[in-house]
Amino acid sequence: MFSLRDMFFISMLIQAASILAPVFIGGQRRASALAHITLVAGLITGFISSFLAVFFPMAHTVGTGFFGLPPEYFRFDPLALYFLCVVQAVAIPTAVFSYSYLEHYIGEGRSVKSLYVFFAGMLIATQMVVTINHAIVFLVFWEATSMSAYLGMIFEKEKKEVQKGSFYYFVMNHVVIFLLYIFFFILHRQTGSWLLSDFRVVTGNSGLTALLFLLALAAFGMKAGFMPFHFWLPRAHPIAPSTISAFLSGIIIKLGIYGLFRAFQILSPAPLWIGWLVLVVSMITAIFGVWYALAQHDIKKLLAYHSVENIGIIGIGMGIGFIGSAYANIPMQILGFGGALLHVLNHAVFKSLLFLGSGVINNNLGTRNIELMGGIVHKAGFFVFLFLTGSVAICGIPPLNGFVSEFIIFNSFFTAARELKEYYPLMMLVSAVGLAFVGGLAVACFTKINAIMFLGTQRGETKPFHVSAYDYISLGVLALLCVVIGFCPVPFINAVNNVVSGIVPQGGAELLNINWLYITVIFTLFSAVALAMYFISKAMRKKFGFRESDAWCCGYNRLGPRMQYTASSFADQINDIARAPLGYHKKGRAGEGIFPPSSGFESHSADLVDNRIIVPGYKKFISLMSAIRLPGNTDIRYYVAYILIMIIVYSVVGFLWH
Amino acid sequence: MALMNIFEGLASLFFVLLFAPLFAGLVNKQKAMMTGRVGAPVWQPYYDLFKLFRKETIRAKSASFISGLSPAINFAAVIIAASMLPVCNAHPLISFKGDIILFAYILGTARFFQILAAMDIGSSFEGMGASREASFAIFVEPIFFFTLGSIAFITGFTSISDIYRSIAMDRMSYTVFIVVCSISFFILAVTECSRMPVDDPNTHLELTMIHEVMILDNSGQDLFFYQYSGNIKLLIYIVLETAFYYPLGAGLTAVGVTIFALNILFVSFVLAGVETVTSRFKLKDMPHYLLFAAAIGILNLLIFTFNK
Amino acid sequence: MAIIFSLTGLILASGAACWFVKDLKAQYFISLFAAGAHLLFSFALFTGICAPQLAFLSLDPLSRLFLIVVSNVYFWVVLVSYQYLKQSTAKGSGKKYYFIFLNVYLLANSAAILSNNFAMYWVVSEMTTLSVAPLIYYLRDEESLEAMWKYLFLVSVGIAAVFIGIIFLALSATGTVVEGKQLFFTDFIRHAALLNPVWLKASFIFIFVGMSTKIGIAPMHSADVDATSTSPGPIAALMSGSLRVTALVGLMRILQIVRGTSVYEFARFIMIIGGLLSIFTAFVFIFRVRNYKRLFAYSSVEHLGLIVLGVATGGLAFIGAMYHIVYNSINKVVIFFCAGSINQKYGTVDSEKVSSLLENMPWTGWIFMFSFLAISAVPPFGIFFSELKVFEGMLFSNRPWVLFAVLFFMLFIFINMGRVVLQMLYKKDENSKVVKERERVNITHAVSLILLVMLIALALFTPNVLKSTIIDIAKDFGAAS
Amino acid sequence: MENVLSILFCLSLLYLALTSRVKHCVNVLQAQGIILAVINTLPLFHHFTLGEIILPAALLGIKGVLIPFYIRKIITDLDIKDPIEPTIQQFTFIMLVITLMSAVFVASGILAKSTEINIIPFASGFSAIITGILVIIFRKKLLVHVMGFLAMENGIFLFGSAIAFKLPVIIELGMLLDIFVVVFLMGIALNKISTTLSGFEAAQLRRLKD
Repeated sequence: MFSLRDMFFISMLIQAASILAPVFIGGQRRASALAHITLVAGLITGFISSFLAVFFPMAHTVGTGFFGLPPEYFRFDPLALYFLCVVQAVAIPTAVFSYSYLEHYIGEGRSVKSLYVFFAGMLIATQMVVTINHAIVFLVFWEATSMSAYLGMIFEKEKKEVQKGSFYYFVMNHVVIFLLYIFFFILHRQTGSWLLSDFRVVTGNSGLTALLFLLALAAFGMKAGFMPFHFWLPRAHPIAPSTISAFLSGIIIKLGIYGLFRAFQILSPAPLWIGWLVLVVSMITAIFGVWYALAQHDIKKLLAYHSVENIGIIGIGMGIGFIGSAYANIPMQILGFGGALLHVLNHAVFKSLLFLGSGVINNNLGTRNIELMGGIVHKAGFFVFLFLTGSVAICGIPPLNGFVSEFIIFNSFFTAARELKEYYPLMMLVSAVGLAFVGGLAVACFTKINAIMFLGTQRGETKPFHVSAYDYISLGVLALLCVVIGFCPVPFINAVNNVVSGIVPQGGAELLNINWLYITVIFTLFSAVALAMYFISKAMRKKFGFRESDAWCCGYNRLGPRMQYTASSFADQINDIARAPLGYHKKGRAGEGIFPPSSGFESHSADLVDNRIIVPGYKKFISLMSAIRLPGNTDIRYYVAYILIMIIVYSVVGFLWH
Repeated sequence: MALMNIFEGLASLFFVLLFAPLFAGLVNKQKAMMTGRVGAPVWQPYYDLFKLFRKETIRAKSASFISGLSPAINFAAVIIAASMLPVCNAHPLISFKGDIILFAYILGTARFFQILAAMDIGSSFEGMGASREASFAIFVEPIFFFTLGSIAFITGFTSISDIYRSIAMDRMSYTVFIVVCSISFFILAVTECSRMPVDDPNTHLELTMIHEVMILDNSGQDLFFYQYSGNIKLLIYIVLETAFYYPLGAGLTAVGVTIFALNILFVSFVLAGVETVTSRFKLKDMPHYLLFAAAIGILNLLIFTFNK
Repeated sequence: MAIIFSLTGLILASGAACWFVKDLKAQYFISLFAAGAHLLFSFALFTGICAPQLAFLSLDPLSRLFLIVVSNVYFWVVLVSYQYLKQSTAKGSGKKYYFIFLNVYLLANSAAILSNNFAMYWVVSEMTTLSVAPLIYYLRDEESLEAMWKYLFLVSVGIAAVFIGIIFLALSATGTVVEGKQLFFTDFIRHAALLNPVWLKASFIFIFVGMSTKIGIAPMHSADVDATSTSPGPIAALMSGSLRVTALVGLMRILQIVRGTSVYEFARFIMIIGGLLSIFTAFVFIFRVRNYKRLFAYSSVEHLGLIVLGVATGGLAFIGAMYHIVYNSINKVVIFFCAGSINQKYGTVDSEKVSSLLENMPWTGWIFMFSFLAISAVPPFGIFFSELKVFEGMLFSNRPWVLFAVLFFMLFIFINMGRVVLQMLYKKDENSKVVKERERVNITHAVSLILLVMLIALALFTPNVLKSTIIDIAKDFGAAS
Repeated sequence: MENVLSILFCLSLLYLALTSRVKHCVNVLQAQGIILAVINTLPLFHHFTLGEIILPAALLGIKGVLIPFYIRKIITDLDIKDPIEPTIQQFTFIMLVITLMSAVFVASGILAKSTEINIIPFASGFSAIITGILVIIFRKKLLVHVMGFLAMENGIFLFGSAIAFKLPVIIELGMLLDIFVVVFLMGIALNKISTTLSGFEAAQLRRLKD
C-alpha cells in the first residue's frame, strides 16, 4: 500500500527522468520518442493517483518528504489535488501531441531538444506549484514554470513577433513575482511561518485584508489575464509553439486562479467591495475578451482572447463566491466557487483542444491567418469534427461541458438574488445578461472561425492536410472529456463539491441539489433526437434521391474561393457596435463606376490596453527618461566635482541631522 | 401525479409539434387578408412540409457533413425547447430548476449549427445571412434574460413553468411590469423568428434576407427540417408570449383552453398586423432596434425594483 | 602566521616570476598555482580549518567571507585568462604585464580585506587601484586609455577623501583611550561609544563618499562604469566581482564603528540615499545604454546600490545583502566572461550590432541568457533568494517606501536590460561579418557553467559554514535577529 | 614654527590658484613638498631618533624632488604649453578659493573648541584639499589635474601632521610610494594620451559615454 504522495513523487521522478533522454541520446527522433513515452508514463502515474484522490476521496497518509523538502512543504488538500488532476489531465494529451508536433519540426531539420526540455520542465514545475505549501518554494516553482514556458516560447526566436510577445510575457512574470514577494512577506510577518497552510490574517484587520486581497488580485490576476492585465496573453500565446501555448492557455493562466483561491482561503471572508470588484472586472474581462477575439484574424490570438474571456467567466463565479463570503452566505459561495472550479477544468480541456488543433492547422498550412484558410473539412473531416466539439464546448452551449459550468454560475446568480434580496436581483440580472451576452458573442466568434477555417473551399494555395495518429489521440481524448463532462457531470460535480467544501468549510449541498440527472437525460434525449433525425433524413435521401450541384449564386455559376465570405466581413457588423473600445478600424475600397477597380476590405483591432496605454505610455516614459541627463557624464572634471558636491550635500544633511 | 405530469408534458409537446405549421399558416393567411389578398389556405405549411419531405435533396458541392448535421440538430434543439413550454399552463415535459438557462442556450446550439451550415456552402449570400444572424443573435439572449429572466430574478423561480405560474396580475405595478415585459418579449420573438420588421420572410432579394438566405442552398429533407423547426420555434415564442397573460384564466379546463386559444389567435393577429403595417428596418439600424428592446426591459425592471 | 607569510611570499614570487618568465603559458600556470593556493588558504580560513593570529590582521567573519568571495572570483578569472589572452588580438604590451599585475592585484586585495588597520587598508586599497589600472588599459586603445585615466584619477581623488575621513576618525578619538594608538578597527569598534560624534559623522561622510568611487555608488560611479565597460572580459569580471567587494570592506568597517554610536542613524540614512541614488542612476542610464558591457557595469552599480541599501537597512536585509555580495560577484563574473567572449567574436560593444547570439555562439549565448536570468533574480539562482531577503527586510524596516522605489526602479532596469540582452540573443543575423563556425566548448564556458551551478547550489544547499558566517557578521553588525 | 610654515603653505595655495602657468604650478608643488618635509622634521628638533628621520627624508625625496622632476620631464617630453587653460575667469576662481578657505578657517575655529586641534595646519591642509579639487574641476589640462591632485595630497599630509596621531613609518612610506606610483602611472598615461589622442585636455577624454 503506497500513499498518494509516494505516487506523486514517483511520477515526478519519472517525468524528470524524461528530460535525461534528449540530453543523453543523440538521435532526435529516438530521443523524442523515449522522452515522450517516459513523460506520458510519468504523467499517467501521477494522474491515476490524483484522479483517485479527487474522485474517490479518502484519508491520505501524511507521507514523506521529497528531495530534501520536508513533508510539510507539500499540501495535498482537495484544492491542490483538484488542480493537480486538471493539470495532469491536460498534460497527458498535450504531451502526446507534443510528440507529433516535434516530429514536424524534426522533419524541418530543426533541433527540438531544448523545446522538449523546457516543455517537460514546464509540466513538472506546474505540478509542483499546485502542491507546494511553502511560500518561497512556491515562488521558486512558480518562476520555474514561467521561465520554462518562456524559454519554450522563444523556440522560433528569430521572428520579430516572437521576440516581442515573449518579452511581454517575461516582463509580466517579473511584475507578478514582485507583487507576490510583498504578498508573502506580509503574510509571513503576520504568522511567522512560511507555510501557506499556516498563513492567517488577524481578524478584524480589515485594512490589511483589503491590501492583501488587492495584492493577490493584482499578482494572480495578472497571471490569469484579467483585464486590464490581459495584454500579455494575446501577445504571448500566438507566438509560442502550440504545445506551449496550449498548456499556457489551458493551465498556466489557471495558476493565477489557483493562487486566488489560496489567497481567499487565507484571507476569507472577503470584504464585500472586493467581491464586487472581482465581479465587475470579470464581467468586463469576459465581454471584452470575447469581443476582442471576434475582431482577430490570427487563430491563436483569437484563442488567446478567448482565454481572457473564460478567465472572466471563472472570475465571475469567484466574484459571486467572494460576495457570498462577505455575507457569510454558504450557498452563494458553494455555487460561485463550484462554477468557477468546474470551469477551470472545462476551460483547460477545451482550450487545450483548440490550441492543439490550431497547432495542427498551423503546421499544415504554415499560417495562422484564418482569412487564408478554408475547406479543411474536405481534407480532414474528423479533425474538424474534433475542433468543432471544442468550439461548441467553449461557447457554453449544450450539450457539452461548457454549458455545465456556466449553468452553475447562472444558478449562483439566481441564488444570490434569492438569498440577498435588496438590490441584488437587479445586479444579478445584469450579470446574467452579461454572461448571456458573452455567450452570444462566443457563438458568433466560433461560428466565424469554424466556418472560415474549415468550411467552404480553400482560399490561397492548396496544401495537403495531414493529421497524425498522435494528434487524433490527443485531440480525441480532450474532445471525449468535453463530451463526458457535458453528458455526465455528476462525478465531476461531486469532485468539485468536495473541493469547495475545503474552501467553504461549513459545507452545503447546493451543487449536488441541482438536478444533474435532468441534464444527463435531456442531453441524451437531444442527441438521440438529433441522431434519429440525421439518420431519417439520410434514409429519406436514399429513398427520394440525392445529388450535388453548384451553389446558388443568383445564376452566376463560377463561384470561386475568393468570393467566399471573409472573417472580417462576418464579424464586421458586431465589431462596428463597439468601435472605440475595440480600437476597431477598417480599410475598405468599394468599386464604383462601370469598370470598377479592384476593391477590398480589411479590418483590424488594436487592443486598448496594449496599444493605447502600454506601448505609448512606455514610449513616453522612455523619452522622458532619456531626457534626464546628468551633466558631464563624460567629463572627468564633473566626476571630481560630484565628490565635492556629495560631500557638501551629506555634510549639510549631517549638520541638519538631529 | 408524476404520470399525469408526464402525460401533460407529452400532450403539450405534441400540441406544439402538431400545430406549429398551422400557426404559421394562420399568420400568413391573416396577413394576406389584411393586405387584401385571398392568400394561401391555412393548411399550406403542411402541404409544403409534406412536399419537401418527399423531394430529392440537392446539396452544394462544397458542402460538408455540417450541412447534413445541422438540420437534425436544429430540429432536436427546437424539440427540447418545445418540451419546456408550459402550454396552457400545463406541466411541461421538461421542467427543473434553471431550465430557463437551458432553454436559452439550447436555442443557441441550434443557431450555432445553422450559422455553420450556412457558411458551409462557401457562397457569399449565405455568409451574409450568417453574419447578420450572428450579429442579431448576440442581443437575443440578453433580451431574453431582461424579460423572462427578470421575472425569474425577482420571484426566485428558475424554471420556465414556475416563472409563468408565479405571474399574478394582482398589483398594478406588477401588471404594468408584465405587460412591458411581454412587449419586449414580442420584439425578441420577432427577431428570433425572422419576422418583420427584422427580417422579411417573403422577400425575394437575397441581399436583404437574413434567415431565408441562410437556407438558400438547402432542399428536400434538409429544408423540411429547417422549415419545420422554424415553424415550431415561432409557436414556441408565441406560446411564451401568451404565457405572460395566463393569469387571465388560461388553464387545463375547457374555459382555460379556450382562453388560451384566443390568446394565441390574438397574438397571431398582432403579428400579422405588425407585419402588414411595418416595413423592414435597415440592416444597420437593427442593433438599435434590439437595443431599444433591451432598454425597455432595463427601464421597466428599474422602475419595478425601485417602486416598491 | 607562517602560512600567511608563505602565501604572501608565494604570490610575490609568482608576480616576480611572471616578470622574468616571458612565456605566457608559464606565467599562466604560475599565477594559477598562486591563485589556487590562495583559494585553498581562503577556504581554510573561511571554514576555520586554519585560524592564524596576527595583530595587524583582522580575521573576523566579515574578512573571511569577503576574502573567499574575492579569492573565488580571482581564481576563476585566472583560470580563463589564458584562453582569453590567446584569442585576444590586442596589440602592444598588454599581455606581457597581464599576469604580473594580476598577482599584485591579488596581494593588494587580500591585504585590504584582511587588514585590521585603517591606514594599512588605505595603502593597500590604493594599491588595488594601481594594480588594476594597467589591466584596464589592456587593450591599448583610446577608450581603454581614457577609462584607465578616469578610473585612476577619480579613485585616487576618492581615496584621498577616504584618507581625510580616516584622519577625522583619528580626531574623533581625541581624549579617549584610543587616542594616539594605531588605527586598529578592533580598538575603535570596542570603544566606539567614546568617540566624538561630530568628527565621526564627518569621518563617515568622507569615507563613504571616497569609497563610493571605488564601490560604484552614484553619483561617483562614472569612472567605475567606464573602466568596467572598457576593460577586457576577465578584468571586468574581476572589477565587478571582487574589486568592489574589497572597497565595500572599508565602508563596512566604518559602519561597524559607527554602529555603536549616535551617528548610526545618520550613517544609515546617507547610505540609503547613496543606494537609492545608485539604483536610480542605473534606472535612468539603462534607458539609453547601447553598449552591453556598460549595461552590465550599470547593473553592478544597481546591485552594489542594493547591497548598500540592505546593509543600511539592517536586520534581515543585512543578511540578504551579505548573501547578495556572494551571489552577485559570482554572477557578474559569468556575465562579464560572456560579454568578453561576445566582444571578441563580434568585435563590437554595440548591442545593436550583435545579433543572433544563440545561433552564432550557442554555448556563450545560452550561458549568457541564463546569467541574465540569474541577475534578474529568477529562481533557483542565488540572487533570487538574496533579493528576497533584502526586500523582506526593507518592507518591514522603518522605511518601507524604499522598497517600493527600489522595486519600481529595478523593474525598469530589468525591462531595459532584458530588451537589450534578448535582442542580442534573438535578433535575426544581419551582420554577415561574423564568422559562422560552430562554437566549440572552451574553458570559459566550463567555468561559467561551474559558476552558474555554484550559484544555484549555494542557494539551494547553502553550506552551514556560509550561513553561520553570515549570521556571525550580522551579529557583529547587530543585525542578527 | 609649524604655524608659520602652514601659512606659507597657504600662500603657496593661493599662488597655485592664481598662477596661469603650468611651470609655476610645479614650482608651487615643489615648495609645498619642501614645506611638508620641514614640518615633519620639526618634532625631531625636540627629540631626535634615527628612525623618524626616514619620513621627512622620503617626503623631501618624493614630493620635493622626484615628483616635480618627473612632472617637469613630462612637460618637456610632451611639449606641453604653458598656459593652464582655466574654464572660468581667474578672478572668480580666486574669489571662490578665498571664500572657501575662509569658510574652512572659520569652521576649523569652531571645531577646535570641541576638540583639541592645531587650527592653522589643520585649516591649511583642508584648504589645500579644497583648492586641489577646485583646481581639478576648473582646469582643462590633464596635467594640471594631476597637480591639483598632488596639492590635495599635500594638504592631507599637512592635515595629518596637524593631529596628534602617529602612524607606523612603514605605512606613511607606503602612502608616499602609492602617491608616487599614481603620479608615475598618470605620467605614463599622459604620455600615451598625447600620442594616441594628441592632446592633454579633459575635453578630449569624452569617448566613453552611454
